[in-house]
Amino acid sequence: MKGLELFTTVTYAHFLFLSFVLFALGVLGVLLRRNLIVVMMSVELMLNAVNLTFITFAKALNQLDGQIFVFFVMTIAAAEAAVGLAIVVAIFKRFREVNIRFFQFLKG
Amino acid sequence: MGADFLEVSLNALKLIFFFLMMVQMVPLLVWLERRGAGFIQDRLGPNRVGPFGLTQLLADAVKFLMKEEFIPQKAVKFLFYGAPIFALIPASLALCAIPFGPKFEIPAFSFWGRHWGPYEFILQGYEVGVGIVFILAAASLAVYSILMAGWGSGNKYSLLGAIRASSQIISYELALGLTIVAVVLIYGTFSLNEMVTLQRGPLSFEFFGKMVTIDFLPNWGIFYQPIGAFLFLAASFAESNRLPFDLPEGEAELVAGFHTEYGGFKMNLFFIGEYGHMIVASALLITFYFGGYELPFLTSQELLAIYQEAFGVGLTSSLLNALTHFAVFMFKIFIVLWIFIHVRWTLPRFRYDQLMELGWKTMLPWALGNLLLTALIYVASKTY
Amino acid sequence: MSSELLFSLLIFAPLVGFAFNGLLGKKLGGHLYPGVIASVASFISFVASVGLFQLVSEQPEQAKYLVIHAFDWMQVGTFRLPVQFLIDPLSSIMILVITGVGTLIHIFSIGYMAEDPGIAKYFSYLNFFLFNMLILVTGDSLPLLFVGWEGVGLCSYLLIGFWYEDHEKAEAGMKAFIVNRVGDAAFLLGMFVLYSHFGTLNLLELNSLAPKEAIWNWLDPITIGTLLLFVGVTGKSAQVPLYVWLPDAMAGPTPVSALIHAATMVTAGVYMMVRLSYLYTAAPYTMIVVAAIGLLTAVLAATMGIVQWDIKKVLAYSTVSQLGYMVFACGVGAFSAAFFHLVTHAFFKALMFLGAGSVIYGMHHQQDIREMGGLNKRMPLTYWTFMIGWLSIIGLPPFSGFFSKDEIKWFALASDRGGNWIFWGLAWVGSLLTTFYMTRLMAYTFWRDKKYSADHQPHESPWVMTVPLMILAFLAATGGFLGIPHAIAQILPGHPNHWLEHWLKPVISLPTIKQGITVEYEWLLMGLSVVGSFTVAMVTRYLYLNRIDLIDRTRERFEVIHKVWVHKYYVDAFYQKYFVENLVLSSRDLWRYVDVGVIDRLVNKIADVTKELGRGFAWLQSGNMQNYAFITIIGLIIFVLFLFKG
Amino acid sequence: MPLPSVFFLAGFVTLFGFLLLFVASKIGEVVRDRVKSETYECGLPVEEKVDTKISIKFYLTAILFIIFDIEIIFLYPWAVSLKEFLAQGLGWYSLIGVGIFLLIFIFGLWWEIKSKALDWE
Amino acid sequence: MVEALLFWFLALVTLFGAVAMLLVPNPIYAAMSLVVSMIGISGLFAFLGADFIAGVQVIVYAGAVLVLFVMVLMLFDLKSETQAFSKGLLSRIFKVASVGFLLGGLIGVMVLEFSWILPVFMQSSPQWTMTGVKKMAQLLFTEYMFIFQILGVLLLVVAVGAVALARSRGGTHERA
Repeated sequence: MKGLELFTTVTYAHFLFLSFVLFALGVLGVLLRRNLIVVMMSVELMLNAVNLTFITFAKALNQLDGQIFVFFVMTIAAAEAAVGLAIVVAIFKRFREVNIRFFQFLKG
Repeated sequence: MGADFLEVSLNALKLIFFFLMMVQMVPLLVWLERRGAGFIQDRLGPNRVGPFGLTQLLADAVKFLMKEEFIPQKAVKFLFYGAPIFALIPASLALCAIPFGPKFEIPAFSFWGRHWGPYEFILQGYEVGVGIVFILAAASLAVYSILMAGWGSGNKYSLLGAIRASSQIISYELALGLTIVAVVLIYGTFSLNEMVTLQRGPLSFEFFGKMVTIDFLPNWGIFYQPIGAFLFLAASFAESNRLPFDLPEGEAELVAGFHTEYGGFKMNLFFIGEYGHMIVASALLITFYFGGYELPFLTSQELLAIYQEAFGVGLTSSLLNALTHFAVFMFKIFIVLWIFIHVRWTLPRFRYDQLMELGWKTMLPWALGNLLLTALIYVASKTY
Repeated sequence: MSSELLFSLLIFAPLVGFAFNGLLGKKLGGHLYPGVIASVASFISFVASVGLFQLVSEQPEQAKYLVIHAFDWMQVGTFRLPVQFLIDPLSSIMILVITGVGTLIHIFSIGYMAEDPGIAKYFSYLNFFLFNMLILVTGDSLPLLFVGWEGVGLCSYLLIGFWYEDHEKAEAGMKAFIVNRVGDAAFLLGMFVLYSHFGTLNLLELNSLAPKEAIWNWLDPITIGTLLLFVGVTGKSAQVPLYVWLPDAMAGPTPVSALIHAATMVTAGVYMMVRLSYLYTAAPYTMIVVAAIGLLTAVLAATMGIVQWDIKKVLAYSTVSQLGYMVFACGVGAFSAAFFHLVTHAFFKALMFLGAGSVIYGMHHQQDIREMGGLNKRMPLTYWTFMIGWLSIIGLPPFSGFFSKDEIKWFALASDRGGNWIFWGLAWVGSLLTTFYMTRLMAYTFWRDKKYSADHQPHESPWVMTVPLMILAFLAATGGFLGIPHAIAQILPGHPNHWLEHWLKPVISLPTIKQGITVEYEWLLMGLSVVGSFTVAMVTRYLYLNRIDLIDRTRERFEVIHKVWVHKYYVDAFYQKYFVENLVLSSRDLWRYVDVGVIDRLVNKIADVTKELGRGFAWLQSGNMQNYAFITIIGLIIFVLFLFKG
Repeated sequence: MPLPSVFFLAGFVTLFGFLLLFVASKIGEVVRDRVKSETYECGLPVEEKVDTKISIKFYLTAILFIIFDIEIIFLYPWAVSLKEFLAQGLGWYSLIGVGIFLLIFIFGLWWEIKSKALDWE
Repeated sequence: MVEALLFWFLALVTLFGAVAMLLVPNPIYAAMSLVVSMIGISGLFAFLGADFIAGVQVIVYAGAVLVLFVMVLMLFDLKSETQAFSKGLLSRIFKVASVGFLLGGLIGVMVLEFSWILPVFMQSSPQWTMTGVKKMAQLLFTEYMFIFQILGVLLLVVAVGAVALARSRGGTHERA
């Protein structure tokens, strides 16, 4: 598989590649962004990248367990977002700060 | 989208047709609303332009187009312009997933020296397997246009209105979702087309091992889900920001909600979006509870047979059949839309706290109860 | 109903009762609810065991058991430990006894513990005990049995120290616990030995794998394993030399003594040996040890029982003595007789303990028999039921004790697995001693003139306490008909066979009668026992009621022996001097030199090093989440690199 | 899912809206005015700092919406395949399983109502 | 060919959203870019035949989670982020380089495993979709029933915890 065929035929590897790239972008967001809320969004992106791999493998292996796991991951992600944002907002209300560097003072 | 050029282009035309239909229904509805309001309030309403004032809205549209394109200083230009455009998308995506009529066939023919077809078309933008989920997903995007508008205007009243509107929409989405779960439970499918198919013929169901058939009633969902239908109607009022739930636009408190700063054609697009939601809601109500495009006592196959007897098997009869059902569906939709309009001019508006508490403390528990009851009766009647 | 359902009822009813009383009992308030709930739970369990018994009896003769598989506990290599339960003739009788007697004792406790503030706790423990005991007797492998074994030990500890405000009582609980640990350690070792030899710990498999021929070898793993298990038995079933905890265990509430320290838990060791009868018969040296220890216990405990003044202590030594009989019976291979005695003993000893409880209750918690007397008038129901227990334990026909004890004595002589005249003689003497001290107890408690002060008017117990007494009295009176001796059966119309022996035949190893011992011997032994017991009872009664001076004089004459008996052969003192004190001393030395000198220094050093290291690495915990994430990512990269290898 | 159709439609709608707005902006007469382009806040002078004191309730509503929304979504697969469960004789099993889930759901709702998290004073 | 076009379109949309989220300084725009990315991923799910999951993806992520994000960002006016990225050129280079290394490693592993280079065929007939959903439901409510219940409890805990947190005034110490 080479040349133009790489673009005209879609393979599972394409999806995996895409999900790797998305994951890497999410990691970069986590590592580089300073706004805590954006960091949380980057985490969501990472989770989605993993979801994409799950779905790809579910299709490739013809097993629906992957889809169920995506379901679960979504639930966890939503729960994480709800609680995480609640914490961020609680801190923001008090300290007016969402910079991730600020949170290092919480290490105790 | 299709196997060959013709099918692809026909399908594309179909989609455009459905979208334009939605857009074109808006002036009609506004006219209906204003005339209706007039009659309800013992006035005449618009009656000067054209017969019965029917072309009034055409004139309005022209006026909208002529308006000055205006943008406030503090607005975020991208969001400010994006919001009204984006407002159209959820409604049109959802509308195109609703079946408006049965399938019709174009038999094979030769044209331009090659063979085409046969084709099978359906009076529906596109057929989605997980229809309801698709529509819910599309509808859940509607919040963004509101938030974009509210934030993009750079006006705190707009923002306040946007937050209130989106809070309201998501609150009622829960009750709506639960009601739909009960519907899904009854039909056992997500596909709207299948739902319509299942509602054909006289009312008949299996009840504790016996088949019960009631000939004088159609097999419509309303008879299985009476509470659900009412809850759905109420929730869709709130979802489409209609009175008595039009709090986001409460003039007294919020000037005009999230579109305070909007005017001219942008405002018109919001209008189209909102009426589009209304149309989608009524179409869904019809599809879930009132038999979709089907006639009450005559299934589409029977009607097709009648047509085929009269016009012979072929394009004519199947197209006629489809168009008849399209008309039936539109008729039903207009009845529901009239209910929307009528309610608007009958009931007073809620206060915001009442609205939210109604959503969370009344609608949600009722929808839950409805679901539990449905599930219990369903399982019990099928196992014993 | 399926066996699974019945079995879960059996097991979970007490567990639910335990949880309910333990969690909510105190909240409910009232002194009635916890008892009623616990009793109902126990009764449900009893009903379930009746059902299981029925199911077992419906099984075909070749496979007369039910196996209930719950789940797999663990699997380590080839060692697979399923949590599986076995209901066979043996355990079906056992669960009947446990739940039946247990229910009666629960009901009795409603009255006895009515005034206690910790009643909910009490009943939750009691239910939990039932649960563990049921696990013990139904578990189909030694580890599972051991789970129940430890569980009942825990409950016993909790219930002995139930009134933990009293320091002595709390210590009694600890003593029971610690002494049992010695036995349990040996039990575990025995399990290891058996597993390494047989490769399984399943009870049925162990029995079927046991060699058919006896192995006369002290160093054979079977001998060692069974001996080690037997050390566990001496702990749990209070045999010499580990019996010392049982008399102290009387610190607990009396119904507890009845249930745990007489009827059920202490018989667990006997049950275990009966369970592994084929294994034990394969190890004749073990059998000799078992028989000797059992007989020694039976006689020594009886002698100590003679000099006790506490009504419960007397019964406790009697229990130790009777347990000695059971163990002895196992030792001579008469497992069915041992089990028979286990059942009848459960009836009459529970009866007597509950009777004692009733007396204590009536006497306003007075336990010294010297302060009693003349209670037969004030507490007629208690008196008559106690009387049946007495008749039963001294072995007068047709009460149950006669049948079971006589069978043991018969096998003491006639078993081809080591029966002889010496065994029989000692057993006979032991039974006469039993008669003596039990009659003494009767005389002091009931027959003598009243000794209590006027402001301590004893009163009859309420019906929740007397009804269980009456039911148990009925059982103690008739329980013996489960196993009518062959000699008697031959002259009875219809020749009823020894039902229990017949019932147990599929699961346990039965002894054969020695050559040359005929039915006439059996009649002779029976006669000697009955006549001996009767005479001793009459003489004792006469002496204690009319010629108490003779008793006193005898005591003064044999002051030395008396002193030895009162001091329990100085066993406790011995332990105190050579184990406990040494332990304390050596612990102190250990603490002083090893702990402070070596370990503490080492630990401090490690702590210092860690602190230094921590200071060095502290920059890593900067609180900057992005750095943490970065470190995680580096870990991920390393993981990905590993993927390349595979 | 007929993805091409969906994206075609979405694209068409966007284009449509964009074109209309473009045309409107070309046709309409534009009169720039400083006051007109100020933020309209009922004619009152605009306060510079938009220090929105918006009730925390809105945000709480959104959080609770997420949670309940997911719980409802979990019901969809069950509802749609209840017929299949019944056919396999798993009707009651699945109903009880979902019933427990719904009980937890109802308990959550009840708690929210009781703790006045849903009250708008 | 249509499939390839569709895939590349979706992939570009997704990547565009993700990159925009990473680079746009204003968090509100970042959130909206993430919405675009989510919709793209949902499309990819649908491409892979998981239509129901695709719908749920939009409903949950775009319709609920990110609405919450956007709402919070708007409510608390968090747009005034002076510095979008963390400081330190060296550490930034180091981080980007290691992420690149990670990506390279992942792709390397995938390339070594040739079995994934198989063409994907889209299946989109409505009946096929519904069968897939029902199969998934069968699995979810039998094999994964316990996890499903646990998630119910988790959501309850989250609901309670979020309410408690939202009401708290934030922090336990006095403001330094």
